[in-house]
Amino acid sequence: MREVYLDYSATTPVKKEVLDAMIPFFTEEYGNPSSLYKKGRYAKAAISDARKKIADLIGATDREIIFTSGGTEADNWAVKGVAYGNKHKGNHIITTKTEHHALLHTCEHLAESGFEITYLDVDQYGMIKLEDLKKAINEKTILVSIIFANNEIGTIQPIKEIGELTKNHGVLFHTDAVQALGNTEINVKDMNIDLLSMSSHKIYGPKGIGALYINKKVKLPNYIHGGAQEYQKRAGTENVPGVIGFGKAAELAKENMEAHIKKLTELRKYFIDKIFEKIDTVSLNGHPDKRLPGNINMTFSYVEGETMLLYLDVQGISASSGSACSSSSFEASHVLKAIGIPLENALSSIRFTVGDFTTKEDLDYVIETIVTIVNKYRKISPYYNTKKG
Amino acid sequence: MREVYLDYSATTPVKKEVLDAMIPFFTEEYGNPSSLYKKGRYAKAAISDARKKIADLIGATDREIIFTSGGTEADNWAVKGVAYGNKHKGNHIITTKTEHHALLHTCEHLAESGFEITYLDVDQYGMIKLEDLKKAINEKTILVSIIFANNEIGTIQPIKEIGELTKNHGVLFHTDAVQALGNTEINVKDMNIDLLSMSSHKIYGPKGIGALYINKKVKLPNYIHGGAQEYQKRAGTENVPGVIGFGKAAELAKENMEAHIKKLTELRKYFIDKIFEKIDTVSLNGHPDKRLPGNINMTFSYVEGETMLLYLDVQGISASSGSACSSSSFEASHVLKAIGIPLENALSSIRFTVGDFTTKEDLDYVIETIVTIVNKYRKISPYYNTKKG
Amino acid sequence: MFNDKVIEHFMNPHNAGDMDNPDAEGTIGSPVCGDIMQIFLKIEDNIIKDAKFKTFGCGSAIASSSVATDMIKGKTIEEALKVTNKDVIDELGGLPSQKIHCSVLSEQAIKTAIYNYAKKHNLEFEGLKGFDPNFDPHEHHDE
Amino acid sequence: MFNDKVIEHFMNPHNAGDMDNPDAEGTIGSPVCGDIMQIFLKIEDNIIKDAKFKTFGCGSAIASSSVATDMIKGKTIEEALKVTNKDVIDELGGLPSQKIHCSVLSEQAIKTAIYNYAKKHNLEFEGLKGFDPNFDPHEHHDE
Ligand SMILES: Cc1ncc(COP(=O)(O)O)c(C=O)c1O
Ligand SMILES: Cc1ncc(COP(=O)(O)O)c(C=O)c1O
Repeated sequence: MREVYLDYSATTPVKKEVLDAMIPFFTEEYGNPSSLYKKGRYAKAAISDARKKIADLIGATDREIIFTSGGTEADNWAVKGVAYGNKHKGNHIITTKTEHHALLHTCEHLAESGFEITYLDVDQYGMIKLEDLKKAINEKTILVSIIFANNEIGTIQPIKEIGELTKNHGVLFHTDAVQALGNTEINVKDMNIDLLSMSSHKIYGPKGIGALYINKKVKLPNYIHGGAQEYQKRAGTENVPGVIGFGKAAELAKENMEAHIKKLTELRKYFIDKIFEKIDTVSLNGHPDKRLPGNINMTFSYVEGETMLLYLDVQGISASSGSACSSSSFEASHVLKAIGIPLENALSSIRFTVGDFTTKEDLDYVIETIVTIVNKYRKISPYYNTKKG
Repeated sequence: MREVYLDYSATTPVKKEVLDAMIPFFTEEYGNPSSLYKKGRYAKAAISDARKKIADLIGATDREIIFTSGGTEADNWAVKGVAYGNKHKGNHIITTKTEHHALLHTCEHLAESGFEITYLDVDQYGMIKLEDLKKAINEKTILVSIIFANNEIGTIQPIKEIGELTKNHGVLFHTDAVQALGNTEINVKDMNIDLLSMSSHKIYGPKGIGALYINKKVKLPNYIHGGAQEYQKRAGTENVPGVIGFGKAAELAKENMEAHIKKLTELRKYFIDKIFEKIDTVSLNGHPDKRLPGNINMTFSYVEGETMLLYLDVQGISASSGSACSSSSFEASHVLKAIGIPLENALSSIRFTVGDFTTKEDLDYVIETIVTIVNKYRKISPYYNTKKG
Repeated sequence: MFNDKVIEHFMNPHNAGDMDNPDAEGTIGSPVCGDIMQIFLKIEDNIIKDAKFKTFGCGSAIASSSVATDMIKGKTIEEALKVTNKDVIDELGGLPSQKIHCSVLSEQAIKTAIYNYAKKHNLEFEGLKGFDPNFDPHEHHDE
Repeated sequence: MFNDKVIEHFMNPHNAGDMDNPDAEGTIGSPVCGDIMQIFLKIEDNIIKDAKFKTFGCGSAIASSSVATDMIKGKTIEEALKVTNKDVIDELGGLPSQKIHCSVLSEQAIKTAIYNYAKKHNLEFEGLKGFDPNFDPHEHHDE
């Protein structure tokens, strides 16, 4: 049976070149980068090299890149770090209703200890309004944290404009760029970004490694204390193979960015057009163009999402109902709710995310399968008949 | 030139079997364990399997094992978690003067926000006295955190007795078992351990993955917020290959424990005996028997440690001055200070740690080299002549 | 996660779809809870001659209904009322614990259809004693 | 970390060891700061005829002293006083930034020896102006 992976936003396979770069660091070049001897220095130099590649991908300098265990840790660190480090200045944080759980649950945690969180609304496409943001900033605001590109619906926020605004108001700006990385131009200096979260496993690197960009002017308290690693900003023996893999993945992402975006955008358009052609009563969620090149989030009304995913799975197709973190419990997505999708449609929405290894033939197979599913299960859907019959 | 790695306490090479177990999870079985489809379920099942192996190594149940990014994160989580979660009960934490920096710097951080830390003294061998511990516990004490086996001098604490004591006093007991794991019997139930930190890269597993054992009766607030991974206790996409590697390493550690301990103990004794035989004015730091099987920490008086390490390095030999995390800055070790070693002797102390790939021939080469170094640099040491000449 | 029998019934459900002029109909659930289950019955001489279902619900709900409708066909009403969600699960060869409520859904839908039938015809059935048509399976399932 | 020349001087230091009846001796550092450097000089007619050093110090201190003693041999005292740690580093082909203080140590030890010599013989040297024998290189190096 054909196997088609269409969940590149949940995670990506590690590219062969990336794995090849990592391999020596497991069994041969296993030195601890903090060690003074040759093996240690070799590992340390390799880390510096990887750091530079990641810095290059976002227009930062290498000392501004601090490795973490992933995007989640980076989000936790950025937001809690600014919060705890700026208590004397204020207790107000602004974010959006469409953040990843790593951000939302961190904010909820902070709310329990006295921080005030404003969750900005978004429009039908998932876009925040700059006016809303401007209005929300007050003299107690210490941080604005807005997701660069949404993981469920792919909407890309006006980051440069937000950076301009926060800069003018003297408020720190963090963005969760886990999904955006490698999929759209990022330049932290042009965009006035103070803190930016990244994760390796979304750009064909290994899982369990990520990074936080910390603008050199920003003093962020440490979150994980211990040894003197990472310029004394993040303790713990470095995940050397992970760092090397992330570095290689970042290098490839930079080299391939243009072709990657072009290819994914084409595949996305192809898929969406075909679906609209073949199935009635479907809709696309998120912004028509200002979205991640590989993101397709559609509502197949009258067909329950989990049914669809299960059928796809049986046919060898991997897709998801939104964020992977919550897909074990099939609940309506907070993001779809925020863009005003009614519950039954939210429960009929599926996210397909294409990637570097996706082919048109894969998509044809998936489209065909979707048509079968929709026909089959709409027939036995109480709503469909009621409304159509 | 011969290459001899004698820094197994800093980090270990990944064993071939471990890497082989990990490989499929990079490029083939790359599914996100939170995903509902086949690839996701496969990864999830593999994680469960690894979790079980780690639980088995320490006599825990699998749900009590929560993966972290390493020993440092586990230490941070355990200590800060208990501290923040038990503020209403008290603000007193007891630890020792010979903890790893992951613990010490975490405690210093807590001290800044109002927690009171008692740092227990140790005797000349690095042992705490149970009497001291008993006396230190008061009605505000919420946590006792004592390192299982010391990373610099290898001393193994009377963990079972400490567990007995803390249990009788109703105080939580955390131990940093990063060095002890696989090197001495650990049974969290017999030993009444509530929280225990582990790290994969010290037992021939990959870097960047560790775990915290949390006794099922203990309610520990989360430290990294976000998705619902790890029974909703630790958010972030799981480092699947890392987890699998750690699991395999734990399995091997359990299988080989007896032979491993026997072999390392023999190598250690061989090394120490030869050194005593060939060089005057040397001493062994740490406890004569209650120590990690592979740990050798010796003072070669009148020879400066960094000189020695550099010479060894040039000869292809990797050793360290103590903990890897601080070895980039050659400072006198807090552990050697705590056992009463005068500064000049602390600066003349070297840690050699043998491991599964060490041979007697390796040690002969190292011993020979040490004799050369000591003869050569003692001759030009101002102290040596003064005292001996 | 699911065994082959569940998958088979999910992908090729028996008795799925509309029924012309059913003697009994029962609907349970609502869009708000994410699942809706509808059962149609043909009843003759106290015997369930035919059963059909429609659902907007997950795969386990579909498989459960497929099996449940199979099981009650040809049975008397009293016999049909004795078919529990446990029987449905056994017939399916097991369901994951977080999917137990789906089997409850189909049991309840059948009971609701019979309840409506009893009301319409002023009948009483032993097996409906204590049955509450507004029962919400989501509040009762244990995970 | 270290270049070959540093390693060579570290492993086979020139002028290391004791000197019988030195004309001048200078010690700098102490066990407390972890480094100690001792310099012995033979001086004849204002010229440094021989120089030796002993140290309990790291590899860069040894290499620096090896080079520094080489450099001052045959020089007049005034010339020797002009040899700076910068000259020593240049001669070594560079030192890592956190090791700069080691080269300072050897410069200071030589100056201290000459300072002691000057005191003993009641001499004054232009190059010792402002020199403080209690100078601690650890407080001044920048990393
Ligand atoms: C937008 C976003 N933020 C954060 C994360 C978390 O990153 P990680 O899985 O590396 O912890 C993810 C993906 O899981 C994501 O999509
Ligand atoms: C005793 C001890 N605790 C904690 C750690 C930190 O573990 P990790 O390197 O996995 O962060 C180490 C080693 O680095 C250690 O030896």
